[in-house]
Amino acid sequence: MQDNWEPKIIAFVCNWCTYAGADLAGTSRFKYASNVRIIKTPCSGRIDPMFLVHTLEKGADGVMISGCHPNDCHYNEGNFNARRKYMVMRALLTQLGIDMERITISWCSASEGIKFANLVNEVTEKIKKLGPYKDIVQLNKSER
Amino acid sequence: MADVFLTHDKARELLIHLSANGVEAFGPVEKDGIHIIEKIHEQSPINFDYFITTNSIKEALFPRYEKILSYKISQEGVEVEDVPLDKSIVIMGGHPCDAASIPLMEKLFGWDYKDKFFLKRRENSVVITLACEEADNDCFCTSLGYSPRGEVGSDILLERVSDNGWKVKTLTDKGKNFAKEYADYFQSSLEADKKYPKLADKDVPVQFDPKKVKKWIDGHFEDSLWEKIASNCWSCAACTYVCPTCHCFDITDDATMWSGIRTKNWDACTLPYFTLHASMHNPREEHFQRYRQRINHKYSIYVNLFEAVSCTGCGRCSRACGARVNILEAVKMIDNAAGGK
Amino acid sequence: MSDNVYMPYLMKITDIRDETPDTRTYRLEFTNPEDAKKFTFKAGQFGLYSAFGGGESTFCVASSPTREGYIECTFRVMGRVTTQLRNMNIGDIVGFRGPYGNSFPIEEKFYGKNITFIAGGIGLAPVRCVIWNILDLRDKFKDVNIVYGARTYQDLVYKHEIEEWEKRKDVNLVKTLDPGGDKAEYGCSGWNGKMGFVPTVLKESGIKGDNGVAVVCGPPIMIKLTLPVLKELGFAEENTFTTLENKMKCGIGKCGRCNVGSFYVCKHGPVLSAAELAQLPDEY
Amino acid sequence: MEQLIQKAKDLLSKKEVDAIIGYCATGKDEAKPALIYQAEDAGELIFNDRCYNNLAVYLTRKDVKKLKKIGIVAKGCDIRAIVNLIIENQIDREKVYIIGMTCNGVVKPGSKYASLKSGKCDVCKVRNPHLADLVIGDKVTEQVPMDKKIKHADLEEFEKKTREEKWQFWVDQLSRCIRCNACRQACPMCYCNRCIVDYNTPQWIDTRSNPKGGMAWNLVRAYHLSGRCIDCSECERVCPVNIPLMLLNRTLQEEVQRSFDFEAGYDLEACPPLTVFKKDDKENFIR
Repeated sequence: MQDNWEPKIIAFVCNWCTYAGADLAGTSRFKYASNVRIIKTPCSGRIDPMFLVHTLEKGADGVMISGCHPNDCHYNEGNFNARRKYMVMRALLTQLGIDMERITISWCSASEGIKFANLVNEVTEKIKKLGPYKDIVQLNKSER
Repeated sequence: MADVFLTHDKARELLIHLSANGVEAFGPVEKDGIHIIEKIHEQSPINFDYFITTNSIKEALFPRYEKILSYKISQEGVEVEDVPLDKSIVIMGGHPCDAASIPLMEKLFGWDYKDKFFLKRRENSVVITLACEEADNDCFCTSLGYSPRGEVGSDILLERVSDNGWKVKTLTDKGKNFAKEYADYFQSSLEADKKYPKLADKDVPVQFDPKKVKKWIDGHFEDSLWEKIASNCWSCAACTYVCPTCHCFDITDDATMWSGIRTKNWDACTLPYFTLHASMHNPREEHFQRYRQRINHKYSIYVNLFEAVSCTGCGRCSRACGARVNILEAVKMIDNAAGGK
Repeated sequence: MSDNVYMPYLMKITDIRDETPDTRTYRLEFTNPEDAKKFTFKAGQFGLYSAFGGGESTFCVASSPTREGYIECTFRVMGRVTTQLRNMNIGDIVGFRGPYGNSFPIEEKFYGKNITFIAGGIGLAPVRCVIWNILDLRDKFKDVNIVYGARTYQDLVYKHEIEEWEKRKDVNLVKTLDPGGDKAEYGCSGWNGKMGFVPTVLKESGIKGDNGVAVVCGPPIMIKLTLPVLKELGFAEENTFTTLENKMKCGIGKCGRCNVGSFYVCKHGPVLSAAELAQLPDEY
Repeated sequence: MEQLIQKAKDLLSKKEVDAIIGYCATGKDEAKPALIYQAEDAGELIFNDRCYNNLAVYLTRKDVKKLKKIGIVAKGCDIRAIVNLIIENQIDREKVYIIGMTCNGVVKPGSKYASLKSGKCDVCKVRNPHLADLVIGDKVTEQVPMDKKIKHADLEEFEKKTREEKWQFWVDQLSRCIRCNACRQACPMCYCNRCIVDYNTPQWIDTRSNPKGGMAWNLVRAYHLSGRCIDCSECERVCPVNIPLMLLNRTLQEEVQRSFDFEAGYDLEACPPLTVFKKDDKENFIR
């Protein structure tokens, strides 16, 4: 591992709650680790397992997914559907042997700026301990 | 020249030795109950006791995907780099029906524009073929003029004489040089076993006449027989990907923002979107049209272009097909139809 | 040049013209003057243009071989490659592999004849190459007719060139839109051309086939309907040319996509006469 | 068998159906799918323990969909596929005439007449067809009661592996994938007009058969089948390179059964589990 290695974490967040929450964290000047790159999606229901696999494949070390709390969805039921999708997604990725420690799923509302900031810090610490993610990246190396 | 022999153990050692010394060695590997020709590594479970490998040796010369160029993009522009092809290749383990495909593919890849990727690999390769010991109902190499002990395309032919060894027959200069270079692995005597008679041509009966088949195909592009032949085809590409002579490919890029590679990878005429135009018009919309293209290409188009049938009668496509579309049955149906005229 | 047949020339975009909202024309010049010196092509040939990172795509060369030093290509944004090409700017580098395929037999068959061009939509691109080729050598030919149609006003490509041809005394231009294509929402104000489908308009245009050569290009359905009309007008099948555009990946007869029976569009085509087309199985 | 042929003849000659999808012999000791359009061809139909193909896959093929009404010879497992196609609005119940066959399990000839490698028949609950217009064959005893929750032995075995072992296992298996799409084309549930791998804007899945592409493709396919896979094992059977695909599919089957109490292909009134939700679905993994 390089000495100055810093984890790269991609966060897929829902536009209506968590993104606003992250905004709040910023405007209230809560400090959180700069390792996270936020990608805004319309709804947590938009997030597909391909997003996860792609981000890990392109060199991310951890992925966060975050949306509105149940009953708070801007589209009424997006996160309820998402919850079921995540359930099977987790089972599938676990079975494939993809490190689930690196994937964090959370609900985080627009008012929970502190929760988001803390979560990011916590995840960053965890990924730092786990080290860089190499499994999928190594698949690329077997080019003929 | 005195007879030379090779044992299975020595062959295994030889392949592993070659792969450890920078040669791309391909051999039959047993995995989950099937035999596959693949690149040998130190730990590969090489096994020569099989009837026929699931895939063909084409993978060694025309890989599933291969880099054809790489590029770097910068503020100043684009830099394109060629791919060097200098590794020597040794392929051991195909049957004569595999080896026979090499001269066929050579015709296409050398047609006008020379595709160096196939031709260079072909030039750098030594093909060691195992003569067939058995045949099943799907085999029909003799109908196309090949033989279970055929020498077309091989550099060395191995004929089984005992449980654990072959008699070596060097066919080309390349083969002779190879045998000389690795003489340590070959031996001058081996106890032969009577129970290994050679499979003769007559054990694989001739079942149709490719000339008649071509004639029928040329005159019957629109015929209800095509629909009947392929009625249960579900348009996957298993048949083409295991075929030793199917050579269709796709060219795609794999890139990040600033660098990338362009690859040539297998594609198949049986897949629904193979010929889809950008305008969404698809000339081969229906499953039977695509299967017709496959047979047509092998038995008529290839003959028109290169005066050879692009099929070696290995029967792999029939064995791989989950819907039991059988190329031999299909061609026999055509042959019957042609006979009626 | 290396022995790798898949190696493209590098070309720089020197001019961009937006033909329609989703169609663009690029003018491309070789970055390497050596390549430029060696490079020649004929009307009707095509090439594979690559957006590095996206892949390769096949279009014809839309500029005339009589205009040297550059080539032009016109494409519609449809998939991955064309989307990426579309996002490029002047000065960016694209790859070009070619020229491939045969060409229109201009010297052998076109000299001294009346030439009729029939094109639909973006099918004008390959025809435009021949049109300029012929207009640049105008005195070698007799009458020049151009029948061009598109679905809507918006879909007409090379609008300024159409105007130029319209003004020329030595060109008879008939332009048409499919019924309903002249609405204001398509950016049309006062259509002065015809209304109707290309085959119908052609029939009524008064063009005669005697001593004539026709060049047809457009969507497959338009070609299929236009050929009988041309026959009716008296064009000989041997003197009616079209260019087939099947999906291609390699352009050099290897990848096995573009064939219609034993006819490999990339090697035996793309240009062929109606007489040859009639011999092919109906699979294009 | 005579009853089957007779019925098929009747249906075709009375024009009650336009075609019958059934099995016919191959000349070897096998059966192959056949589409029968004429009453006089109905004599070719057979049914035996080699009839392992799931014929429901043809119901969504373009040329078959155009027909007005279609008859299909179906085992219990095939009927599960038909049920799922009906609840996903791919076919109308009125458009299919189901000739249900009682079945004692099918065998794969290649594997020395053992039961299908993936053991689908060992856990079958529908040896007597559960939805049919006509059932042919004597009633057979069910091996597994309908309400029993199934755990496949191979899955149990696999789950003992550590994470690293699992990853290594799948890298080995899936790098072998030649991307022939046989699994997709043989699957009655894979009926999309255009599959996600056939799109290139954006290109989610590498079309090349490299380890990365093989991994992404099989992952997506398994995910898209979650709550829909009806355990017919066709994908695994047709795989030319013997990838144990059912391990993935069954993982998801089990997850869906455990979390949402749903099994695909039994109930015509059910909703696909991933299109609905309950307010109190489990969320113990969410922070």
